[in-house]
Amino acid sequence: MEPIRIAEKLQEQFQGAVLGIVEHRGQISVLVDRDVIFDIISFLRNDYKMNHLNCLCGVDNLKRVASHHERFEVVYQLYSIENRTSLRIKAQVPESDPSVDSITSLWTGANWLERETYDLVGIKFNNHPNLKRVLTPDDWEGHPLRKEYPLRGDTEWAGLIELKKKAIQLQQFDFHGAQTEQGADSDD
Amino acid sequence: MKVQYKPKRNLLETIFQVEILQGMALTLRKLFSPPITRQYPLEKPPMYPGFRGQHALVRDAVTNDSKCIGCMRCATVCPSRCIHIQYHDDENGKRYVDEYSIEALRCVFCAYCVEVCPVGAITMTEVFEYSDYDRDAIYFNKGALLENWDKFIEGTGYDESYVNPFWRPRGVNASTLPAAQRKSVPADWTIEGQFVGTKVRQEQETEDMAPMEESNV
Amino acid sequence: MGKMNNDLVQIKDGIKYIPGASAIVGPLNKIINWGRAGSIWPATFGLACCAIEMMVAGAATNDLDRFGIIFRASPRQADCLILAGTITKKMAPVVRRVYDQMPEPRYVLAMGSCACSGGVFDTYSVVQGGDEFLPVDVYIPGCPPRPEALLEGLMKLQEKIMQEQGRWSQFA
Amino acid sequence: MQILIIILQIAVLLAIVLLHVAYVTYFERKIIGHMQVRMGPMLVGWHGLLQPIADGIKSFFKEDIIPEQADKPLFMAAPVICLVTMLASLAVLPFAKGWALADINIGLLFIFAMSSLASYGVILAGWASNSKYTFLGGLRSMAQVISYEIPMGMSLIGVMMLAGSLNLTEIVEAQGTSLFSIYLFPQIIGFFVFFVAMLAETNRVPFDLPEAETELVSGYITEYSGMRYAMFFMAEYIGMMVMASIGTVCFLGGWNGPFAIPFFPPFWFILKVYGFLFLFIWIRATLPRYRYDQLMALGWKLLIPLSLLNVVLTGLFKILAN
Amino acid sequence: MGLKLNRGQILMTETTTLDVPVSQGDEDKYLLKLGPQHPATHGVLRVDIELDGETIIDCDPQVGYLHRGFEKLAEHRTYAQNIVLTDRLDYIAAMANNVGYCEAVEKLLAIDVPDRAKYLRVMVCEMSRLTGHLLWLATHALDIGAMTVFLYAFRERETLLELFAELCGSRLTTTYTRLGGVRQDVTHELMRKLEKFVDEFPACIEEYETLIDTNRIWLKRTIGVGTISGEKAVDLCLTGASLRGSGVDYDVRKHMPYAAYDKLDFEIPLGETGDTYARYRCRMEEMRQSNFILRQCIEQLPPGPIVGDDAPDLVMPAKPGRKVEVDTPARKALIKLIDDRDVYMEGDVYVATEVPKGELGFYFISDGMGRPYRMHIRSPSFIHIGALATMGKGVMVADLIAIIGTLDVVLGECDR
Repeated sequence: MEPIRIAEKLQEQFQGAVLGIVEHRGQISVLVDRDVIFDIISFLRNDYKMNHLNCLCGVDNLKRVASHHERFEVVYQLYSIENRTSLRIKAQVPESDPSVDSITSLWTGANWLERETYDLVGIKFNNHPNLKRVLTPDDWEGHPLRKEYPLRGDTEWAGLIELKKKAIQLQQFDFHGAQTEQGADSDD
Repeated sequence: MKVQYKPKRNLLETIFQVEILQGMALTLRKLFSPPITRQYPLEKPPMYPGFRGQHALVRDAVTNDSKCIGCMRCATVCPSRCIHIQYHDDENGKRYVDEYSIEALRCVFCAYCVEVCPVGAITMTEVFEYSDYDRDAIYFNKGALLENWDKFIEGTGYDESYVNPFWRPRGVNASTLPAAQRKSVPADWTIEGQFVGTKVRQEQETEDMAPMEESNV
Repeated sequence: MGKMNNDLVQIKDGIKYIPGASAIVGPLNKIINWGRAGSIWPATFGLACCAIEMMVAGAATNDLDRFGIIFRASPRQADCLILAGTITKKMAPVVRRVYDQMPEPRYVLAMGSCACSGGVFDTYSVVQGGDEFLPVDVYIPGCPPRPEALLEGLMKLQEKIMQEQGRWSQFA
Repeated sequence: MQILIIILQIAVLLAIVLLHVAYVTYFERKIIGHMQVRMGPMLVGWHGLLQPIADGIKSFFKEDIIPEQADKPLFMAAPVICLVTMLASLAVLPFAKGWALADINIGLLFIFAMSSLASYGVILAGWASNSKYTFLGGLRSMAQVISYEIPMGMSLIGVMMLAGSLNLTEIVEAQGTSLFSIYLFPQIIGFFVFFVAMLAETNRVPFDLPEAETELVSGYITEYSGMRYAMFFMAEYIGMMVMASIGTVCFLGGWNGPFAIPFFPPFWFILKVYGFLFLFIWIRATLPRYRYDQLMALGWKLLIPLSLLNVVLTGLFKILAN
Repeated sequence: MGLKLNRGQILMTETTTLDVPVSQGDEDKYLLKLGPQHPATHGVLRVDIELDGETIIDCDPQVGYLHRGFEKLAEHRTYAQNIVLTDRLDYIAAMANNVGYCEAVEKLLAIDVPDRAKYLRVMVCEMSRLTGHLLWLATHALDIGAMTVFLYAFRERETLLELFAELCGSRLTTTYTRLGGVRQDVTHELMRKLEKFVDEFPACIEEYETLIDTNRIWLKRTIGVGTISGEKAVDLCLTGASLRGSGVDYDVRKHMPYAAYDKLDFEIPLGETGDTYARYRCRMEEMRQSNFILRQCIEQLPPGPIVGDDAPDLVMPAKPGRKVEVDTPARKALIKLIDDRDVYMEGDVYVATEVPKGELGFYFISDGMGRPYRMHIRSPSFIHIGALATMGKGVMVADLIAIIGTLDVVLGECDR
């Protein structure tokens, strides 16, 4: 079945929740409300055999919020291995409460993708079994893929500051470090 | 397509460990075959034109200086932002490059700078052995980059006519390139002399032959 | 350490010797340095892309074993740490710990742009150069360096070891 | 005077064996290198001949780290136990007729005792280092040694039955009457079991689980550095040589040359030992590694029944022959 | 004198064991943190495992030790500059990443690629598939203890890498593709060498198989280890040979053909049992298929240009087909131009390609500027390591090592 038919079917099925259908370079994306995201995806999975989750990621729309609905977006790229059709679902997530329902009960593999989205974009997933940071250290501050986050980070990670301190402290036990220190001693 | 498994071994093969003995025969054979090792400090690896090694500024035979015109294209395209250029314009609008430095320890060796240079001023040489105890020694300023070029020419026997494939990409129409980059190149670098698939070539030849035969008739 | 200093005479910065002992110490020094230079065992520690070229350097074509270099899995038995790849901030404490676990004398090679200076990854999560928290002995440029370049760096390290004076950690 | 001579003999034996050990590591690197189409040590000395010496010097002058949490006395004792037991078992090996430091009647048993003791060193090393990898390595080693001592001992029972003695010299001499004057052919099952158990006993591939590099970093020696590590290393290689010597003595006719060719007897002995060592190295270059439970299953379910079968067959053979 | 003592003390306060400090848990359980410095973790993966004897009760992989901020960095670089970054993504098969990236950007920006470039892309893709699979075979065999396979596999890999060096000047980080084509044409000599390699390679595969294929130890270590059913594999979002080993027929080259794959003839090997051995067989077959594709490329490479006419310039993200002024004054102005100019259409695409590890997808959002607004990389390794938590439960330590090997992960791509 053509992806556009599926999108239309979705619009029929979830009236009001589908906010728009966009086509770019032949790929169909459906903008939906975040409240029904779990229902929509399980509907697609069960009724249209969209059994392969290609991609799940979060997007920060800060710089193009005018043309879009909400600050954040969660993008689900689905594919049906049997029917060879793909469809993109974009859940709109407001800035005030950045959270959507987790789909880990549909795909075990979505677990880590959701964790990554939480880590880098800061969108929370309800009912997620183990929602913690995955790529950055546990005590990292901020969510790097948000648009206001600078490329080099705004604050230095505490662990690195501590490490540099330790490196200076340990320098005296190093061969070259120890020698310079000895030199300093013998001068006295 | 289902993958094929080798047949299961039978009892006799199990007892006499045939498959293990086969493996051991292979390693024993290799014991007496010549090693493929290249004895590095004595034998250098083969190098090909266009290896992305140490950076160099081509020394212009006429001015004895670099060819750089300070257009900033290389500094702009550099993904790791490791090229720094200082220049000044005189009253006539002519530009003088005062300093051209490459932080080679930050470079990613993509050769984009070579590719975009309109005058063929910067190049990547085939030198790759320049490790050092000191970080500052691998920060090349203009003098060092020109010296790199001298050393490269001296060591490899290339001369001014050295053509880096990134200046003059193989298989690209020469007319689309800036004038400085239209150097003479080996035949198979041009579109006319390029490699064509063996079957495609045969087909072409038979097509070429066919009309001729007809005309003969 | 303090008491030892009285017996030592400093020739120039970093080089000292015990007066009258040079007849024994000199040749011994040479022998020790020769032994060390001839059997540098790096820790098996790959960080990123350069680790692949490091593996190639150990494989048949370049064969690090020719130099007496074999990879040891445990840092306790290693002499040399090859920083082969990008050091991220999350990884940096681990790298330092591996270095701390190595016995003296130990050497550090920074292989490739990322380990030397952060390379193209001038981002929030990458340490801009291994020398921010480790004493790097040899810098090998390249992204990644050819395996031969790594060999050349190791030969540079051997030269450096041969020039050392009195680095006898067992008795220091 | 007697004591002085013995001390001199010990010194000569140790010097020779340690030199051999050093060069066995060199041959291993060279042979494996060439099997893997590379070269092995080349640049330290002519064709890398000084490589073991460089390694030794380096290890000796390396810093000796004792982890703070380690059990210090045991941590320091473990490598010594390994090395000393292995060296002690050298004493009973007959390199030629009458060329044994101690020609005792229970030679075989003594070697078994010593090789079991050496595994205490391994276990202590694993435990005393107070690290997870070493602990796992020590445990694996313990289980492995216990399960493989049995088939190893049983596989040699056949030899003992045929020779009627535990004395190594007598075992060699008893082989004179056998086919090709070696016990390999009458004891082929025993030899197979012995060979597999020998690999396991010396922690060689495919049974190198206690120090499996890709699983347990370096197993029980993970925390050892410098000279202590070198001691384990030497102990391992002396262990290999001792095991190879037992194989030579019990199955290959010791110092006797083939077809009774008269020649300097220790030459044949050493040649046969090196044959075994080459086999060790060859197998290391070829085979993957067993998993822990598979190793146990192989030992208990295959080797022990096989060795029992061997004992029964040998007994029948003896009765029929008489 | 004091050197030894002092250093020991400082070490003690930091860590008690070789590894990351360990919390005190149950007495029966034994917590082991494999990595990040561990010979079998293929880089900097850390796996926290809870042991009961040698059996793993709980397995929790930890990644991020190579998180370099790719996606953030890509938003600050132009489309052309990002090709350089993709080299460092899956550094074992950089060519395949280059191709994947360029296919995605070309779809996003509607740039045409000439036929010859498409064939060249397929060719380098398959070459890099071979390098990827050879490295997988080498490390997988080394993990299981067969060290010689490692060196034999690297021997052939070296030939391929030298071919890469001849083609584009670098062995590993190739930066070979360009938006709208490829950077360099092949030479006659290169193709001769490649043809020789293609002729000889099947014999080399035979050689590896002699060593391990029917070896009883190898069979014992791989058959029945890390078994996953087809359904479970889809549930875990596995792709590549890890999925096909379980019998699910999904290969992006067939399902969504890109470059010239629709014109070439090849088959997708499928396993049945879904265990480590099936995946091993799948990858070995894939190598044969890749070799076959390479031969077809040599035969069918069409003549023509290697870069399309509307390929954008490297420096300026100009409108397709627009001529670029060479002597634009200064860099600042250039950068401003790049930022300001409204050159491309807004929109988003997701394009997947088949790399040696599995399905590599690029999700792009363009807001019309010269740089991607958002680039998300669907990296197969990340998802495979996620699956390790499920697959690693209830097996033995040695099996976990085998499973990490069979999933074929590379941390550069996983952590990005």
